[in-house]
Amino acid sequence: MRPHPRLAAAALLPLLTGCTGPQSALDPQGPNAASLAWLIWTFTAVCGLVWLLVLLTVGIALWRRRASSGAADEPLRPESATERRKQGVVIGAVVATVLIIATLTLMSFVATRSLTASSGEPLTVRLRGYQWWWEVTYTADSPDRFVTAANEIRVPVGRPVRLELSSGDVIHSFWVPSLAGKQDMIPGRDNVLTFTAERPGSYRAQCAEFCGMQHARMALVVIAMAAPEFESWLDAQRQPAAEPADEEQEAGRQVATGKACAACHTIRGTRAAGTVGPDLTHVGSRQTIAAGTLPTTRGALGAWIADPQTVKPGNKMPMVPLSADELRAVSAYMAGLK
Amino acid sequence: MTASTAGFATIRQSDGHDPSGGSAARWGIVAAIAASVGWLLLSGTAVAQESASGFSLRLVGTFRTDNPNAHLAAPVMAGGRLLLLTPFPHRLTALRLGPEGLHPEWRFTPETDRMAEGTACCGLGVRSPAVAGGRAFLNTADGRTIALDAASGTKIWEMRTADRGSGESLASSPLPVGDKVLIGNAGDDFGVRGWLKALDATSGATLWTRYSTGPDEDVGIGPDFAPFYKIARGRDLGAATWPPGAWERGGGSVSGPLMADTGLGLVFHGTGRPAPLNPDQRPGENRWTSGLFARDLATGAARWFYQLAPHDQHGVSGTGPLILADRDWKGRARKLLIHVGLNGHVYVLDRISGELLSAEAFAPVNAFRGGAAASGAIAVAQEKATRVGATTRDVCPAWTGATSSEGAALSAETGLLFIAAARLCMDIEIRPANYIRGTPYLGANVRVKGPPEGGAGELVAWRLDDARPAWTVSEPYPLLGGPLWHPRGFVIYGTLDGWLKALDARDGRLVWQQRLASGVVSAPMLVRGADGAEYVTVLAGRGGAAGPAAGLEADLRDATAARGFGNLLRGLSAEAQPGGTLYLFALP
Amino acid sequence: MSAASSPPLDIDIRHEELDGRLAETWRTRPGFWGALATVDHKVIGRRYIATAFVFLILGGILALAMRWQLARPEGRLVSPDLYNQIFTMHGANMMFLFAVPVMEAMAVYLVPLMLGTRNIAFPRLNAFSYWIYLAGGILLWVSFALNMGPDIGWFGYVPLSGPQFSPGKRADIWAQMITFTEIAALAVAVEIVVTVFKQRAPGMTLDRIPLFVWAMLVTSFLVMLAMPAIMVASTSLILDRLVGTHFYNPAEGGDVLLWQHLFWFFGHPEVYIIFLPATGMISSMLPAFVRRPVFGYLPLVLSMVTIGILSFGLWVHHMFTTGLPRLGESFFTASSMAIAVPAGVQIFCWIATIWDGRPVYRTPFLFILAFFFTFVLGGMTGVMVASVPLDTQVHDTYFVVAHFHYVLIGGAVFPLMAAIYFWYPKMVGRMMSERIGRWVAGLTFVGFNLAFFPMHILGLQGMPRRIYTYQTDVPWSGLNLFVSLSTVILAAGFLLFFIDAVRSARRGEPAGENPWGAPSLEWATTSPPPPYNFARIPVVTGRNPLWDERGDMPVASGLRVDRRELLITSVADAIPEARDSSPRDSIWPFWAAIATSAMLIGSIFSPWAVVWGSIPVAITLVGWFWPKGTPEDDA
Amino acid sequence: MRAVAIAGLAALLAAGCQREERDLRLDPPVTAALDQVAPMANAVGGAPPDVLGALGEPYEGNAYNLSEGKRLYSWFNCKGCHADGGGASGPALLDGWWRYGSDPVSLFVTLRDGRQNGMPAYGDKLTTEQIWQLVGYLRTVGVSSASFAAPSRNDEMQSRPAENRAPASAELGTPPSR
Repeated sequence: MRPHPRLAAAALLPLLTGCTGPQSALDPQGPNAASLAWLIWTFTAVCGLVWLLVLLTVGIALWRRRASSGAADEPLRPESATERRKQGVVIGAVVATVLIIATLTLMSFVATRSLTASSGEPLTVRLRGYQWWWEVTYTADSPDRFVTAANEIRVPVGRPVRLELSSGDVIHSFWVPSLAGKQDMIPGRDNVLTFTAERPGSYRAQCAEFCGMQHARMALVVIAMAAPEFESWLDAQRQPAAEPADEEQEAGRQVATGKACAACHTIRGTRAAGTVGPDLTHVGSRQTIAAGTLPTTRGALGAWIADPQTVKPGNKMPMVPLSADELRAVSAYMAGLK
Repeated sequence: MTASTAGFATIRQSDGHDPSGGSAARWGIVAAIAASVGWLLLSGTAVAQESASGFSLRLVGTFRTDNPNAHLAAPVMAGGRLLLLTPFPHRLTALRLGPEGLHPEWRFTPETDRMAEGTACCGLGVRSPAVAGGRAFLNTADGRTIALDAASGTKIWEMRTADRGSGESLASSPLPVGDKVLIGNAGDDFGVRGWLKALDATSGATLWTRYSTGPDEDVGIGPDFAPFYKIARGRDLGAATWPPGAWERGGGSVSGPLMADTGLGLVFHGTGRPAPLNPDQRPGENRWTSGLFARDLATGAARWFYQLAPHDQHGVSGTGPLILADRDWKGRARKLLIHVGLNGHVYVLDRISGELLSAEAFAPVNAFRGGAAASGAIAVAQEKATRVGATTRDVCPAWTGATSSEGAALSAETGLLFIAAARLCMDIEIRPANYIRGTPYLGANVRVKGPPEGGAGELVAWRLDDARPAWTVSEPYPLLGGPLWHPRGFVIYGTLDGWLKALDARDGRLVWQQRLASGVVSAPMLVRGADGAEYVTVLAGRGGAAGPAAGLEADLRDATAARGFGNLLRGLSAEAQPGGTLYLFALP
Repeated sequence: MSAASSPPLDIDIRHEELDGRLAETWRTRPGFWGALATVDHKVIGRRYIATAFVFLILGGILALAMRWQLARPEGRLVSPDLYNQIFTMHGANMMFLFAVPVMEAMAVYLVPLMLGTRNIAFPRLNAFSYWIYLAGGILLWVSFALNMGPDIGWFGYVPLSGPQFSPGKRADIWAQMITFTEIAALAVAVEIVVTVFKQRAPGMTLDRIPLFVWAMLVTSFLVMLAMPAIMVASTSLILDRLVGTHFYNPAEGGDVLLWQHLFWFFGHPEVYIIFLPATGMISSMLPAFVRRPVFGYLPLVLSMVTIGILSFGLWVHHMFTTGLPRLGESFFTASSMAIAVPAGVQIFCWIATIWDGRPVYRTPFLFILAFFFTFVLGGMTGVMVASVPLDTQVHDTYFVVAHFHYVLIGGAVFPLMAAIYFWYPKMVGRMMSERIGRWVAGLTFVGFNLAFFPMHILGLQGMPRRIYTYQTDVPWSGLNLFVSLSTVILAAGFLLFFIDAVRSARRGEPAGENPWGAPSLEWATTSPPPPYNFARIPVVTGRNPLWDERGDMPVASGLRVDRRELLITSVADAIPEARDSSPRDSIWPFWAAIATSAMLIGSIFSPWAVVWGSIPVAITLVGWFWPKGTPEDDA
Repeated sequence: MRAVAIAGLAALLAAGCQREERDLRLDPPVTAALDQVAPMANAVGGAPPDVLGALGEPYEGNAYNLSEGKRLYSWFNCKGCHADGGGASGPALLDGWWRYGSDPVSLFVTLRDGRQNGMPAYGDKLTTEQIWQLVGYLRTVGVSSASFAAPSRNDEMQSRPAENRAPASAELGTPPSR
């Protein structure tokens, strides 16, 4: 736990870091998040002003000069005239409160209405939460063009995305602050979240409802791409898994389809068709593995496969005993599944 | 006939033993008596039978199989011998029959792969062998097709036609046509891919294989394919109506009867349900599962297809009984294909064009709304649609089907279709299914139950022409075997609780019944013995679609035991024991 | 009351003798068993308060552990499993074992004194309540020590807390701990309502009741209406887990959102169960430090009642992201915002009270000022989270963590600290140190704001709640480190406070009857008060009895001294109606609590424990209510 | 009475420690040792690995391991053949009388290597630890007296009393709709 100079510097500038970041509600990248950010700033301004006014009044009440009357310790007996005057002021303050509250309520109501409205033919993506990863299914007009992936959502810029949220076990909550507010994924219920990304980029999302031991490591990335790029990416995802490029990868495929891996994971185009773990057909093309825990590199894949319970204690992937060669081969194969 | 009709009248007044007409309490007493009589019968010393009409089948012989599994295969005649194929591990016994009873002549015991017990369909039972050209062809539960010399039992060839390791098995009878033998596979529960194969009858070599899912080339869809309904037209629908790769393990097995019309040069077969049961894991119409194919007998090329349940949510497949009939339909002579659907409807199709002429329910159905005949597609009732993680209650019919694949017989001249019906409903909860090769690929929890009004079984006499029942006889347990219609005007069928019954075909009145040693899940057969006399054979031995729930192994405290039958059959085990016995009755 | 053997009445006895006679009648017997058997509301109240503060310390240590873990990304101080237990324990402990009990404990101690009566109503139930509370607390903490601590969050959402996803007994322990604390809280609530309605000093009409008592009255009604919801919820959870019922199983027709509705129907009033007593404390303390009666007695009472009623109408704002119908959500936005109005009325009345008062800057007043600063800020963020669209961004983030700590620490703990400094002399007889007190106020105020304000920003930066760690690729490490360091300041403040409290018990300056020159009745007796509270029952003629009566206070008399008697007065006008006996000490409430605890703990493991366990409970209850032939026990 | 209550409580709590431990990662040598069962010649019965005892029988009374076993039971399709213990194409498990032995070693061998009459081998689909978790779970299915650590019901359709309610002691219901 060596102190890190950059962290210390960041600690001194808390307010400067407040507005940006890959997962910030105040760094909106889509109309929904933008109107929410505007709402946050407005509420903050109004509420902050009220707060300052109240404190100012308390300050004045404390330090204003008073006519000294009577013994210092003797309790005052309020005069009815001043009491009545104060009564008027208090009533005025209450009326002002009511007005402010009513205005804020109305604003929030209008904002709700505008969030639910969207224009254009949306891209429908099914997102299903599991302990502790996300299954992403891109729908299409024909089921054979559906794509099932995991822990990463790619969306075209400028087109509304309709996320159909569900859960396979406990309650999760999908939250990508840069693009939209959060929406829960509840067993036995179907929720929908619609958002649009306005600029290309990758936006971090995270599970926002406590869902068990690895709640902290249940993140995903929303990657917004230009529409044509997105379409070609989606076409690539529709293809079965890439053939091994060399002998090592071929050996890796033998391991992946012959060992316990295949009982949980699908690699389309091979015998591996398990459905209880994430689809690995194009795992090498994703930015992260294990729901945002590690970057997708060959080394990280190796570390993860070798000992998942140390990287992410409690997750449902067991430590499958592999020899060093098998481990090298299978991580090479996985990294090659672009 | 007149005399027996008079006899019927006396039954109704004097006899309290009629289970369909009697009160529940009376029936209970009778069942108790019969159970003890059944026990006596097991020890081979006495036979209980009841007849007040003078009509009576006379028991002339029995043959014990010593096999506890589902005896689905009614024996077939081959050159004066009865060929009896007992369930897995199989043994084929040739029995000579005559007035003095049944006498084994020779036995054939195929090699067996005991591991098939874990994957074989239908309670380890296989439907009857087929005999043609002096050869007997049989399918085994561990995936072999074997040709024998029907006279001597000498093996001619043996082929491994189904891949046991993937959960594939064989369940239906082979269909020898000309120089070919057609066979279909089973294994929807394991996510196998359904196929129909043509083997060379002489060598056993595979001539062609036509799959139920996948690209057109695999399915045998080519220029000759002309389905009546537009919905079935398109390129590679067997793959395009599935998520990527899902058709490779998409079910659609050909585990029902195969029916050939040599005149038209067509073979008709149903396809099984899509796999897994979880419809969420296979969005799309899931062609060509849960439907009916007409294929060219010579090439296997598809001619037409009618899908009974696109995107089948309730697991009712298209493997019900198929009957060919040339009849007058609405004033026009037509070649009909009658399909008694496991989804509880009698379908009447034009077997040349594949046009649906009628589809009406013969069993309790609430999962579908009517109107199939008009649009060509059945509509799922929204309130009975299934959902992941939620239990849809009281869905009728149950996924085990409203009848079984030999569950219907047609009386052509009267236009009555006799259906051994299972009036079943289910509570079904869709769960995620994990695909591991060679292990079940199901994705649902199911409790099967009878309809609320009682009577889980029924023998239905169905008037084909106006699509409604003429009469019905209620049974406490689902009928999993089939009826035998005899031209002399009676219907014979066996029940799961071990009764063999004969009804008057005109009004369904019970004319005779007898307690057997076990429940019946096969159809009684009419055979002509070497002496020229007619006999009725009945094979008792519980199992079948109910699986081990009807046998010894299931523990019925689990409501989902034995595909959900556990829930229904609590209380049955006291009434009839498993174990196979073949009965031979002489007709009066 | 026959003339022949006329019982000794207080009017017949000389003043000097009276104290001795009353003390003999009301005292707690010495020794271990006497301590277990006591039903004196002051003894039980002190125990209750001390126990609650012990739980505060334990919960605070957990908070420090969490801050240590979160100070750096990828922290490795605790495992995820332990962290989940820790944050669950922290929340459950602070809500169920500290905040609610400590407020009720203050009431147990103060309400009878403020009302001028000799003991709380149902004193044996009061003793039972404490033992049950203690047992619940011990159950939770012993389980935690044995690695059986609940790990499902203090809200215990199903299905995570349900039978499938929480193996073992962790969730059951949490659910049953709730049963313990709710039994205790319901018992106290009933006692307070009856005490307030029937045992007020003569002349204390409804509009003369001290505001803290009003607050506790409203709170007690909240407790009685809200707590059953959570008991139903937690009991059905245990049934689901143990017996296999399907209350929360969507596959068999149950509903997971049912839990959230039930929980928050309790959970939101819970906040006001904690906050209302604190506002009552402010209203009761403020006059002493601005040297004038509180402004707006009636609006203050009405706003407390309004808050109490409204608090049942806004539970859904905890569920804005669950996808409920939009119209319903808008309604709950409106009601959640509306509660700001009565809260505002209170603030305005207090400011108006200060306006032309003469501020006396003693430690309790400093805490009251800290309360203004923090609570109003927490209220403002409360308005923000009440907005549905805004809540979708901040719900379940550190913004909410900051918000409710501002409300709960700013709105309840600061007033509580003020109250401890204020009433400590009454309870102990000695003053706490003013010098240390100023340090405590300063450190806690600064430490609190430095620790919790940045959490608002962290929340907006996307940091979710209840995460055991975060990765280096998110820019949260700087603020988290800052927060964690600031926690040390806050902890130092609390440490000083506890040191001072312990030290002052021995070495503090003697306090005298009324060290603050405060107006309410509890200051009309000695510090600490005698077992019988008042030698003669005071008669009240105004809202501020000790200020209104310049000379001696009028008293009522005619109560017997040879047995425990108190005066029953009418509900509205407090006109004396009857003398009633008050139960003597009894060991049976203790045994009953032991038996009940055994039954409740056993019922985690087997439903039959309810059957077998109710036998000892019945025996102890028979002992509790066994008639002794003396009128006071028959009563 | 109090002494008994305290002693009982202490016993419960002591049992709690072992029951609630969540050992998420076994060291590879331990896993390898767990694989060292010594079955009898007919592959029924035999000596369990020594390491089990050294670990404190973690698959007998540990709630977390048992619940993991229950999860694996449905994830790996045991349900498809054995239903919820009632059996289907595979034999019933509820009665606790099993073809190839119901002791841990027999079960372990059954799961790992499969059995001749159709039980597939799971040795290449599950890790050794997972097989032991399943063994522990299966042994809670066929018992007629429940343990406190046994799993409770799943959020699924009701099929029978859950493992913590001793399903094997359940009464057989009456047949519906007769």
